[in-house]
Amino acid sequence: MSGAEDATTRTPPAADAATPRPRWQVILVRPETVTFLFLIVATIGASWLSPFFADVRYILESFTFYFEFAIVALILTMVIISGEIDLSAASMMALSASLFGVAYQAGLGIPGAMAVSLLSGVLMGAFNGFLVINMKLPSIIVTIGTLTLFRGLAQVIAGDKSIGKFPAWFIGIDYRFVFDVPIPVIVFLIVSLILGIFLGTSAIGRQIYQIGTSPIAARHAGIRVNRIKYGLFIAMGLVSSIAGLLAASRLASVRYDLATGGELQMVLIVMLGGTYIFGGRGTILGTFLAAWLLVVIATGMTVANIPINAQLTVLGLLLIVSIIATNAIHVRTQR
Amino acid sequence: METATTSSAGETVISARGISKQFAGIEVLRDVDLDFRAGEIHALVGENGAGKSTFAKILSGVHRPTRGTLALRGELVEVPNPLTAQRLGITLIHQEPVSFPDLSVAENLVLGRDQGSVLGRVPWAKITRDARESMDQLGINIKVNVPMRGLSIADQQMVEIARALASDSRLIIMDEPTAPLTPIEVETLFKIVRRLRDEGRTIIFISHRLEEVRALCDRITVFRDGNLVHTGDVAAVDDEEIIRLMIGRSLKEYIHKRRTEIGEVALEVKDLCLPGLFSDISFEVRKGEIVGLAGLVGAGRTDVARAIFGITPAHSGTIAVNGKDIGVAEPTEAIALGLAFVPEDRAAAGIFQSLSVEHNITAAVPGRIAPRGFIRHALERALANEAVQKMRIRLASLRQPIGELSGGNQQKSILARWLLTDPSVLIMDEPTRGIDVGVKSEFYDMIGELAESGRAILLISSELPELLALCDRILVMSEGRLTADLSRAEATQENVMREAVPKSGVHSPTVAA
Amino acid sequence: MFRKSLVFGLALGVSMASGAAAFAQESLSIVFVGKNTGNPYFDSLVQGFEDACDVLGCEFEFVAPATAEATSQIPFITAQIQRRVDVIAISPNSPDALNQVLDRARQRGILVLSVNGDITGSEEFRDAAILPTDFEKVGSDQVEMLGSLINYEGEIAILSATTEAPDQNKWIVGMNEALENNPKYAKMTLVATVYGDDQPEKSTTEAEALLSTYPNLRGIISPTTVGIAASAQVVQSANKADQVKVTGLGTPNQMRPFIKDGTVEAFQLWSPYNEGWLASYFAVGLKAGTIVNEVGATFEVPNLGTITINELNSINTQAGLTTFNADNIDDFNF
Amino acid sequence: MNRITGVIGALLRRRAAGIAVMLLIFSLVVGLIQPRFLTPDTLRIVMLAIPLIMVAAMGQMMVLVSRHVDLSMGSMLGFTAIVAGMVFRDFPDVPWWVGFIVAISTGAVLGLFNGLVVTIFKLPSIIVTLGTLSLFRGVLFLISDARQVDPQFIPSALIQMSQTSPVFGIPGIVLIAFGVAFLTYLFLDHTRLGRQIYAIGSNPAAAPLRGIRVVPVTLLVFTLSGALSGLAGIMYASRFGYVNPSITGVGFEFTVIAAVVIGGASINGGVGTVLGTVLGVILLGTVSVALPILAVSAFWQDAIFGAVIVIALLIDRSVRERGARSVVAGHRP
Repeated sequence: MSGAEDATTRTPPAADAATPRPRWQVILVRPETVTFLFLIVATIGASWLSPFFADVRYILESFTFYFEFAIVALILTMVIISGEIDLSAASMMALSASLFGVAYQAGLGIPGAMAVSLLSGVLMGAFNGFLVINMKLPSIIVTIGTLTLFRGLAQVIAGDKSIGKFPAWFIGIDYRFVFDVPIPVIVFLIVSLILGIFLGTSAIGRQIYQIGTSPIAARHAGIRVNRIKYGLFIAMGLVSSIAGLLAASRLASVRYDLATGGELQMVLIVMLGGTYIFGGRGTILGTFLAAWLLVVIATGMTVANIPINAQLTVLGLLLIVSIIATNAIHVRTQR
Repeated sequence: METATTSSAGETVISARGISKQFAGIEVLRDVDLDFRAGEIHALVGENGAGKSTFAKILSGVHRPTRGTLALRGELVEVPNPLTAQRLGITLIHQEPVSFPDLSVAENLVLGRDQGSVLGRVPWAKITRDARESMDQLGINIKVNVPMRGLSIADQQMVEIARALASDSRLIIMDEPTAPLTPIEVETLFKIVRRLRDEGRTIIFISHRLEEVRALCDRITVFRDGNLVHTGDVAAVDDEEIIRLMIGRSLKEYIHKRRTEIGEVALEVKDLCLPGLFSDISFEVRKGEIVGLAGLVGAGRTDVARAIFGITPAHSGTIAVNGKDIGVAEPTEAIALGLAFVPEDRAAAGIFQSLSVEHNITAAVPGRIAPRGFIRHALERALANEAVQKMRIRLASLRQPIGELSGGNQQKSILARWLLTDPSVLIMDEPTRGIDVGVKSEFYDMIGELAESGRAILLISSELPELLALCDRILVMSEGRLTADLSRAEATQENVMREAVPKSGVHSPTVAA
Repeated sequence: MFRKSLVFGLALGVSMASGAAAFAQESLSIVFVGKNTGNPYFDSLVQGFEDACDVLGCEFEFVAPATAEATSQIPFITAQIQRRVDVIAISPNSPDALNQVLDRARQRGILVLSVNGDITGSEEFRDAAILPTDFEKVGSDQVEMLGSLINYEGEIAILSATTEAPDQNKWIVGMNEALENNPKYAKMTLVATVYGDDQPEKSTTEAEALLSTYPNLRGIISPTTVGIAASAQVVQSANKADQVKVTGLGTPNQMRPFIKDGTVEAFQLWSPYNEGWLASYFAVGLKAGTIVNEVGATFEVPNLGTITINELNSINTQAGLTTFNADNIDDFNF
Repeated sequence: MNRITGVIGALLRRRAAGIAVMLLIFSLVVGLIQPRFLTPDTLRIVMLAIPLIMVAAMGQMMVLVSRHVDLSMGSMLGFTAIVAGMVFRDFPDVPWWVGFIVAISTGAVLGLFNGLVVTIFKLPSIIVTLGTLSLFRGVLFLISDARQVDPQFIPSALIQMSQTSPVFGIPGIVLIAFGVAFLTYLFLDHTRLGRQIYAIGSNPAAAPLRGIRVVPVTLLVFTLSGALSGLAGIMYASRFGYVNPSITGVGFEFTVIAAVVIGGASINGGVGTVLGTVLGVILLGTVSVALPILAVSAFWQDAIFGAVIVIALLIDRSVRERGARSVVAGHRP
């Protein structure tokens, strides 16, 4: 009906032989490459800002503060690639962690409390999935609603007290090392590797991209769109509750305000990694790099004692710029 | 029915000279010279993609011509946008009514027509009064203060016409206005159109249906492949000639000649119902058989196909493939049972526009490219390559986004996708829509070959000649019901159309998709 | 993709190798980690640190996260450890979430002081606490203050911060004990204790509900700066200043207009300035060896006189609360 | 079955009536449990609790009608309130009304910025305003040097607007809120521009075909949303008497969105009425006032607001079942 369609449908045979762009160009304008370059620039910049920055131990240690968001961002990447979004993850972290704390206090023991927490994550994810898939509501507004709802429930369940006194073996995951590398860093590396391979080479990974490119065409091609999306939302809930548990271990306590505003950081990581906000494009590698980029930027500014005022501005600006930039790159390479 | 009068020698209202249009470097309209006269109904006919709609859109300011000029009563004019067109007295009534579903009928009538300051007060009382008046003028009974959302397509179409009248347009272009209408509504529309002509206005009537053209229009212009191939009085050409002009050759060339026997039942549909869309659909398609499914837009053909394939499953009834009863709730299951479906809306439901040809072709066979859940690229490449060769898909690289291919090659890729699943039943919904004439014949051959190889084919098409040439049998649907099952010998253009037009006189079911 | 991450690791390693060597320390460096930015209370506290460091020749810096959420201070503390500062003074946002990172700081030989609030129950994770006053007495002082305003009779209510705020809860316990045990307050009845979460909107709504639910209410104690301002505002807009007396803990700048127009007759607080001042002297003295960090030990601080280290190594800057009223409020600016 | 759903649909479509009934039932139930609730005093408290939300809700409703959403309202409120407060602090002689001009115009600039990013880069407004939510907050920290504007600097004339006024004793900010609602009604229902906003939200693709200039109108809608957030900002200074960079306006956007979606504005654009929104705001305000009177913990408030958003979305869906409309289509360009 539109002009563009007329054009594609009526292309004379001669126009078929358009040459694809050269390979170097394909690699160079990939958003991940941009993220990687940013990472190098940020590392150099941070080292220049503060002499205390360039210390592998310190950077690895600082990573543990963002680790929970980073690991959720990996799944969020897949959700956004599939054309949806989930802004409720930080609230799911808080609610599942609060449930964990309350269950532990109620005498369930750590394994029982962990089971409660993980189950709650699955249920919350399924609830989001239900609203988005069965009720056909836009995920972005649904998860804004559940963001408020889950956080509110966390407050109702846990009040505003800090629930702690977990056994020693449970706490301090960020301060256990394997070859001088904190365990969270290793976990993040392994999870990134697994998800990277999954998304990049598995049949379901491929289908996630296809769903994000065109959910209707995906359904017509026999791809189980709803099932995969449900899976992603549930994975989101599950990883959020895992992140909540990791935070509980790191902080040795939980509170309803855990990870407040974390959704913004998660989206920031995914956007910085070059995932396309409209779905269909993005990689785990990009998100992996972006997590480090965020750590380098935030840590660099903190250790240079740059006031938080400036830090907030930089991060806000970064989010807007990264969305605009990845959007521009994807629109350019679309044709 | 009043017979069409030959051209009343009205003055030329608008004249196009050398109008050409390119999209992305591809010429879709070439040097069109055409005059429209006051007080005539002028038919524009041609196959899909012949350029008639593009031409109409240039006249109404939706597109701007790449070359060429328009003159209104002898004066050169620029029509950069629809609003200017409106001010010049040119209105395009789109095939699918362009409306604002949340606004009232009355407001839809005035929107974009009212001049004056944007901060000016909206004269609600006058708007409502005027709206009632124009409805009365048209002799239609539509409440003007209800939201557009609740109206049937036909009523929305009428509102569009009322809008054109209210804006006092001298040139009204109607793009396939009768497609969703019942005969009674068509008659009402025709009366209105004739009255408009008698008032000295010019009506451009774009249609597929030659009998409508014959009943209504004074002159006819035929487009083919972006060229104007004929203009003249309707009375001066016969249908055969018009068809020949439209497709450039005689249809008889395409006729599928059967070489093998028709086998056992491959697809059996019984008492399929989906309230609001279709009911009591029963038919069967045999191995090696090509069965056509004809009907007007909105008759429920596509809905039946979608139900069989599990996209919007039916509420009741059974579907059996190769004798096995199945309850299809998901396309995935349908595919596993040997069904394949080429959807009507290729751009939205067929291809993954920005993904590579390779990924498009292998989309339905994850099991074959990823035997253990992980994709083996060599395997995928080999499968895709083989399909490209077999289907003679013309492309620069397998990694090329499929959106860069021509419509025909996109459609071949979709067909290639399904052949990888080795389906026993292939359902095709308007497979040749928007495809070059040259590629079309290639497609007809392919459909024939597919049937020869023992597959059952259900072919939905609005191009009757296509169905008549290809099919062994033709099923006809009207208002959500099967009205006829015609053998090749019985099927003629007239027979099919007679069964296709609604009998009830009420509004045709609204199209859900 | 993982080839790329390897490259990244290498790049990081290279940039690290050129990293900085330890910086020679010239003078004592003190960092104060506030609860959050934009909290006016800390402006005055920071001033105390700065002035003391001007005198003592120490280096002082103030950092604070954007929100008072439990975990938000952790990156800041870690950064200070990395900067190898000598003293970390902190107003903790959580009584227990900071334990591990504070432990790490102390392992590196950094002196950790909890200032203005304590990590109750986790005292072993800091070296000492600098508290503005003896928190055990705050509750009874506040009851006395309100009692004096309402002739020791009538219904009263408490509008606190959050239900779990440790300091406020300690004070509320003190208030309840005073009301029950002291015959002087026999005619005062506590009708409600409500929580405004230290949010202006919620505090205002809660205060309004108090007025509406208890028509005979005579007084509100709000031991939190957001709460007392909200209570005063509500009483002011309801024109009930004569009937309902508001008091509690607030800052002079926040309460000045209400004192001026008579909505609030008197309220209390301590001197946050002195907390910073005392903390600096304590830290410098401890590092120099002139002060011993033992319960019962004493030391001299200019302007504050002799200071004693109390149980659990907690130190108070002043014995009782300072009362602000129309007579003295203009002497204070914080 | 069709007829029954038709009846329910018709009832639900009369959203304003529905909310009014809900408001009545809710008040009666609360009144049964706690008779003190049904006093004129409660009305006064509710009226004082809603003006900020009401003013911002008018802006948010227009944004929703145009098929966008503005998540940055809380930060815009804080930003404008701080800027106005700083003007009062640093120029003690300026009259109170200058604060209004400063706050509203600052808000308009911020809103325009949102609009420009959305229209120029063709990005979904929800993501853009999620970004500016933190960006504006960051800049507001920077310009205010993270310092609170204390009550002593807020002109008493401004404070008085939140107190009993000569006009039937109704506080000024309440009058302003209802005035803004009335003006919004006139604008949306009785001017061509207002109707164009509905047209854009109802069918963005068709709007240009009817000569509606989508970009300028969209910019205007975001600018108005900013300006009204600014008005809410100065009203905040009036109501609470001080402005704090880290407290003022935090989480405000969720309350406003909750009020607007209860009021019947659709996230799919094209639908939303001033009356419905006003009632939605009053309902939400009544709930938040009823909680402390019922001695329900304030902890429930966020959970209730969240549930209310989700339920309102479900009602919106059931009223406007859009058949096969794609789930994702909503946030694609």
